[in-house]
Amino acid sequence: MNFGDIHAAGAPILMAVGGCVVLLTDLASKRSDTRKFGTFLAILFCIASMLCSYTLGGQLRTAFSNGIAVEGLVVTMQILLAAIAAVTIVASSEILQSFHLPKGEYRALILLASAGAMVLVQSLDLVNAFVGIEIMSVAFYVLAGYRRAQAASEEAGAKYFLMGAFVSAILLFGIALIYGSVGLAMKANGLELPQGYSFTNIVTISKAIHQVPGFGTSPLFLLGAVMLIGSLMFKAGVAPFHMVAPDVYQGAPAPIAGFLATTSKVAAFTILMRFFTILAGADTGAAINVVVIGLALLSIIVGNTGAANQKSIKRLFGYSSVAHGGYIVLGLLASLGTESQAAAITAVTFYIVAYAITTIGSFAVVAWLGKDGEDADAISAYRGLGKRNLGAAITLGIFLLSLSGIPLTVGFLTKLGVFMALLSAGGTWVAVVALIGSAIGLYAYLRVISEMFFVDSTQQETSSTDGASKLVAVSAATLVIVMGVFPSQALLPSFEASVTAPPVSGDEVK
Amino acid sequence: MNELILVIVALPLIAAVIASLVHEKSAKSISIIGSAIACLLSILGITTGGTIDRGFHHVFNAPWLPKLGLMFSFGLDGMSSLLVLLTTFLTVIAVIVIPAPKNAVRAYYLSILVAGALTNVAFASLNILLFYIAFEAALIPVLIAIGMFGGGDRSKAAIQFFVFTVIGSLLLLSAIIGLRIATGTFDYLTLKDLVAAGAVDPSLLRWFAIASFIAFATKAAVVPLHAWLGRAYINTPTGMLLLLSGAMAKLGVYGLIRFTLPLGGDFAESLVPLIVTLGAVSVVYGAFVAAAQTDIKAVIAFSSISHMGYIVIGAVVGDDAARSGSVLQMLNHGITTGALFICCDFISRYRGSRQVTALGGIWSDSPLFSRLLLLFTFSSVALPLTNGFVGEFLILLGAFHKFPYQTAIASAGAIGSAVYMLWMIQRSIYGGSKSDASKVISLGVSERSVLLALALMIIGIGVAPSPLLAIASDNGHKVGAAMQPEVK
Amino acid sequence: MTLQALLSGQGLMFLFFAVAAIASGLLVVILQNPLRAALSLVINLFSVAGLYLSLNAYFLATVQVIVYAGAIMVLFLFVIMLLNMGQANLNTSYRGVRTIIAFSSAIGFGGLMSAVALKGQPDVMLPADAMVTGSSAGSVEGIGKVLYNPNLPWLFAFEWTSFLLLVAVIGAVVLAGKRQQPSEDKA
Amino acid sequence: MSELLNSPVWRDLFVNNADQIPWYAEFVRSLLRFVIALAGGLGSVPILVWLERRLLGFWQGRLGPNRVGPFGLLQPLADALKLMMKEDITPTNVDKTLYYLAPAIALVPVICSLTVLPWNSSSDWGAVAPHLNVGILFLLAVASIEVYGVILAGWSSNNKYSLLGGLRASSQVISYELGMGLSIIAVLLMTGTLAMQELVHSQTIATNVPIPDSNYSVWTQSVSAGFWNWNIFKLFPFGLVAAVVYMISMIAETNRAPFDLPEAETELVAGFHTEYTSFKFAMFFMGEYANMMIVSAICVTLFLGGYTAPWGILGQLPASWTFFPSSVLNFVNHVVIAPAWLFIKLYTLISFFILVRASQPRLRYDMLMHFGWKVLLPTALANVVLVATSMALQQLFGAVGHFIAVGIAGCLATIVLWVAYLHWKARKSGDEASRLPIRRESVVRAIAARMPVED
Repeated sequence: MNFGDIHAAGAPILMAVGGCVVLLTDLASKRSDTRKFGTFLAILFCIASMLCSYTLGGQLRTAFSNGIAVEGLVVTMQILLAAIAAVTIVASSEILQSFHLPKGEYRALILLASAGAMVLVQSLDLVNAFVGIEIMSVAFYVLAGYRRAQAASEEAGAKYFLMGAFVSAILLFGIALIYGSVGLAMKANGLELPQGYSFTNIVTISKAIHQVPGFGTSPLFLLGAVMLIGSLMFKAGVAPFHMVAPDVYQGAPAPIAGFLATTSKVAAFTILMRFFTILAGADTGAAINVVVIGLALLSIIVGNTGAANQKSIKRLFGYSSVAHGGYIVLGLLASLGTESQAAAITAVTFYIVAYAITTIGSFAVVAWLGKDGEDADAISAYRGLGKRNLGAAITLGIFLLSLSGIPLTVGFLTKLGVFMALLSAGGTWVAVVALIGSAIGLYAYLRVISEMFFVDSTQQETSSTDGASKLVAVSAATLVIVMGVFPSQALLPSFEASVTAPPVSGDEVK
Repeated sequence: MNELILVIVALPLIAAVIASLVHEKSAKSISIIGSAIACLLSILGITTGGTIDRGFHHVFNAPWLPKLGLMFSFGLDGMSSLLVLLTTFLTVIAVIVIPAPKNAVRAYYLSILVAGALTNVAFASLNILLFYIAFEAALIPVLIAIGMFGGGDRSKAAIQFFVFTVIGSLLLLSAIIGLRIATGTFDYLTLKDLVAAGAVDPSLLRWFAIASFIAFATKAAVVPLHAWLGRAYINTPTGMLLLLSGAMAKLGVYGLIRFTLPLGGDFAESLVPLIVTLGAVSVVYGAFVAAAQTDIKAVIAFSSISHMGYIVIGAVVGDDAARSGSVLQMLNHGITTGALFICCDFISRYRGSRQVTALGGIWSDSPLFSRLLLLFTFSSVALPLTNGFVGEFLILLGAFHKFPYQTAIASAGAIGSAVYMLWMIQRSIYGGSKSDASKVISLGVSERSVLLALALMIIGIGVAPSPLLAIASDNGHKVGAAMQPEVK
Repeated sequence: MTLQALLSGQGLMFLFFAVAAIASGLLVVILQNPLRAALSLVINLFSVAGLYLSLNAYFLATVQVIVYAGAIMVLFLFVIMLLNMGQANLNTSYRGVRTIIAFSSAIGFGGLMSAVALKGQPDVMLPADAMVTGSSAGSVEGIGKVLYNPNLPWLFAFEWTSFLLLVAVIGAVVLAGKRQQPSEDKA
Repeated sequence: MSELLNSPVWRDLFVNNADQIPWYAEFVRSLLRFVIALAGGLGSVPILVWLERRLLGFWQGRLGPNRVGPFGLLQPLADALKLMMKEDITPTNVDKTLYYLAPAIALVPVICSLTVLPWNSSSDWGAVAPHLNVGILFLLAVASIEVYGVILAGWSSNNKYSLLGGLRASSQVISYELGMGLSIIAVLLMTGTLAMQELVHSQTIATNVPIPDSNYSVWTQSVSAGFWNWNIFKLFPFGLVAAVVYMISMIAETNRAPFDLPEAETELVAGFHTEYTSFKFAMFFMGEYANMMIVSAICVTLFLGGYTAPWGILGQLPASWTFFPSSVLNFVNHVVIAPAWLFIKLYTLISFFILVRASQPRLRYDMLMHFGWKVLLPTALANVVLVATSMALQQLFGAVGHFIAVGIAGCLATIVLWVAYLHWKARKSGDEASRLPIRRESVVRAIAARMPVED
């Protein structure tokens, strides 16, 4: 352990330290002071974390006895996570104010959840990943139920907690099975555990997969892998583990919902990407493919049909997140092919970034249009919005078009990338089913657009005071368009790096 | 000069942005200026050359997203330059002659100008992904125009229109991606060469043919895929309807000629009888449905199905004369139907109704307008000496010796169209007014000059079609050379 | 695991505690009275502690008892008693279809696990000498040396676990603390 | 005689090293050790009862039991007989399984914890299980499950007083276990071991001396070893703080006055064991007293040098007394002197507890919890940190390091006391009503309202 190690793990450490500092500052100062200062401090730490990630550059480096690995992909995701945290903290000031919720704890939880997500993102060892995912999830449970005065929020928190705890157990069980199977296989075949690596290290697993004949199809490993994949998919809100997602997003206040929806996806899909890269080209039989295809298609269908007839826009976004999770899983599926792997990883990375921006923006609009911190949740509240508040309507319209994947928004390019990777991996019929799902989803988003622009209403002008959410929403909408038109220019340089530096594979063990 | 098409596209967009920023009063004039200059420039597109590559002139290439294979890749041939001209022209008259809705002037002009520009991108694009993006993105302004400024049933119409066309184009997208993965390029000309050389997997081409046919047929409202058209056309505000029916629907036929047939391989050829049959069915079906309408806008809308049926037949039939007729007819249909829709808009604006049962007496009240309307109707039913006759005649002529039965049925449709159009005119123009609120349709200078210009064009093309036909047929020959359809 | 391995002292211990763990775990789910369910959970935790013992992990075993059986489950019972839940049985609507689903999925999962256990390929089976039996591995010293060694991968996870606890503490305070009065905030 | 002593069976049973004997010999040894422990542990109970009653009488200016036997020595026996003879009543509405189980659960862990308490330094005969390297953790684990007996008794009795007693007991025990555990951790940091005998040895200067004619070696206390090496005086004042925290927690753990809220007669009619009679009550009774003895024994072991003498010279017969055979010397040292010191310390400590009981009023419940969580726990926690600091600083700077740590501790204590004083002053000037524990009352009322009234 040296400075390099600390630097590599610096982004989550800064976030966590930030969480503690914000908490203590809140404790030490009078309530009225903390509003701006706390936000300022939290954002400062987010920026510090981003800078720390940025200075790592795109090349691969491992740290903490190969417990973590940082490369372009991870740097991108860490910066994204820090940005999401910062934006969420900015956007939720109104809600905190109008509901008299404890602010210091809120900011601390957001920072710590981000820290957990970052640990998950950068971990190379599944044990670290588990700790990271738990930090993130526990913070999520609390955030989902943060507005205790409201039954829906409390219910969201409770449901999320129950399901999440259950899934964590499955995740741990899966990791244990992988540990056992890898250990047994390596011992039985006389393979040495590389110095400083553990049996749960992805590199070790990769070594076992690629060097032990028949290991990829051994039932112990497959069961473990499927449990791992399944539970990570739950954390990302993919069907059939999606049941809580709409409830949670509806129950939680809008900025929190945006935070939950994006951070969980970013983190879970990144570690899945890493896990899938070692499965690529390995003889794992059809099991994992079947599971992944099934999950992807199911969530695309379920998400899109579920979104089609919602009365609550946050539920709609919840189902939409399920559907988009499905598309991302399709990209992951493509990353299982050795040929299409690079393209798939680029596509998935881009998809995640774009999805995060769009979703944060959408929920910010919901908060923006809310009154007294109460979200504008009912879709009927959007009737005739184009006449009342054209700016908000256009902003939300942009997000909806992006979610449905219409060209000139970033949503189109993301879907394009995923489909290209998928088709080059040979998943033609999968793509066709996914396209049908998209068409269904189109209707869902269009309904809201139609309510906003095409239907007259007698509702009064809503005068919102939530300037922060407005700022977030409008900048996100701008990003959606800019990235839709000039993606290469708008993205961070490290995104390019993530394309050039593939994640760690088994070859580097030797 | 190669940047010409960029200028043609960019000018309306710039005008649109400026118009949406300035005061409402000056929005219209700015829009007119922008689109008019674009229209004049697109005439240059026909008359001038520039870089020539495999039959296309004004070829222009610039990277957009090189990693995805997405390029700003433009080129014009006879067909596309005519269609670009048509689009810019329709944009101009749409802006000039149709007043914007009062509450959202800027949004209205914005949507029209953007729709026109994107349609032009689609027509001029030589990169199929770029084509696709423009093809689909152009739907958004239409969607907004229908939804925000449309008729009573606008919400449903907008959603129906959008969902139908997007589903079609999603299929197209999947096929395009498939081509890209198989060949590594989105470049149209390269793809065409590769397909012609037989270097692409036939099953993929089959999928491309099916998917693109569905996408384009939906756009062109060929019969089983026409369901969106009625409600959409009736509820679309007239200004946008000019573009939608006059230019965008042509994207469907254009796509069939440009993409489905050359890139669809052998399977696309084997689809031709089916397409022709569907075209013939469209002709007859459109005529029947139009005959049953009492709303004159609906009559014109459904007559569009009928006319598009001819155009589709001519486009795919594999005969040079028919194809150049088809291209010409696209132009004609844009002009004629546009003119009819404008008249329809005047009628409903001044008389307060579009129902034939509530009209009548216009002939005596507004003689100039009525005579022009009659001329447009003649053009629509393809009387000789009007433009419609030339195109329709060429199509039927070309198609007849290959698909005699289908052509015969389609010809019967021509008679039908005469029946319902004239019947409609007779009932709505002649006789006494059937409603109390009869008002004189008084045309302003600009409106009068636009209608007169349209009339002149109709007669001009009808009398001397050869210059345009030369451009169109030149194109038809070149495009046709790629596929050599020899149907026995 | 072969039969012979099961019949050794360690194997018998394993067998006993494993059966006890599964049985008590089932009881936790099946029993209608929440207090008894909680007590079954205590037994379950003890059985797991026994499993640790059978693997020579004394430290883990005692900590398991101290933390789970001694502290957490007592709080469980405390809450159950405070809410007087023993009088009313747990939701009895878990009958019929739901029971069938629950049982069939449990049986399915159990079947899956046993299939995996039985189908373990010979070349991936445990060699006799591979089992960690060194007494130092499970001792406090052994665990400490593993957890705090910067040259082993566990230090990172261990340190982050403290943040996990911090998050949990914050969460508990936020969710269970006094509801903030609006007046406090207006200052 | 010497033949018998040298016979293989005898050697197997009593002399040879544990790893050289057959399993049955180990079994017999374990049994014997356990019997010894049981005799020492449960046998103390009547003595303890007698001692308590006599001492209470003494301090309260009464006589105490003095009729049955000389000085009333047989009184505990009479009590026991009375308890056995009484009718065993099982109330109608109790939850029978748990009702019967509860006394056993209360007693069994106490007996279990006897197994690791060392009574001499022999590596085979020093305790029932002298080799357990997590001995102190085992004690904590066992102590932590004792509370189940109380909880279940309170619950299964189906009586609101019992239930409240059970609730109080559980919350109290859990609260004070934390302080207790942390004070023990401070000791563990100082000594660096978890094994009970090693804990004792670390408090004395001892050498490992081989025993002639056997494979044994024993820890022998050096003459210069003395009470200043006990943990209670180690790293002064941190060891003392730990000891005080431990002692307070230990009283609370055993539910004795002034922390006997769970069975407060005036409030709860004896709390959780209201419904218990006869032998089942006796089990609770026995468990409580045995537990008292055990926590005291732990205290002695951890802080007061265990079975070693407060002065080395009193620790054993000197080896120079060669007119005794070494085995006799050994026997006396291990079987007489070491346990004797243990018991002397033990009973002194217990007498101190009895004094506390006699002199201190019972705490109010909220004060009890307040004290446990807000005073004891932070103190113990700070103590652990300071012990660690001191040890780290000593590694860096030698003995000076400890004084730096003490300085830090002094500063901390000053600050904390100052803040506490300010709070106290502010509170005193503020309204009295804010001090009243509203929440507790409402909780009690809520529980009382929910309890079904059985008639």
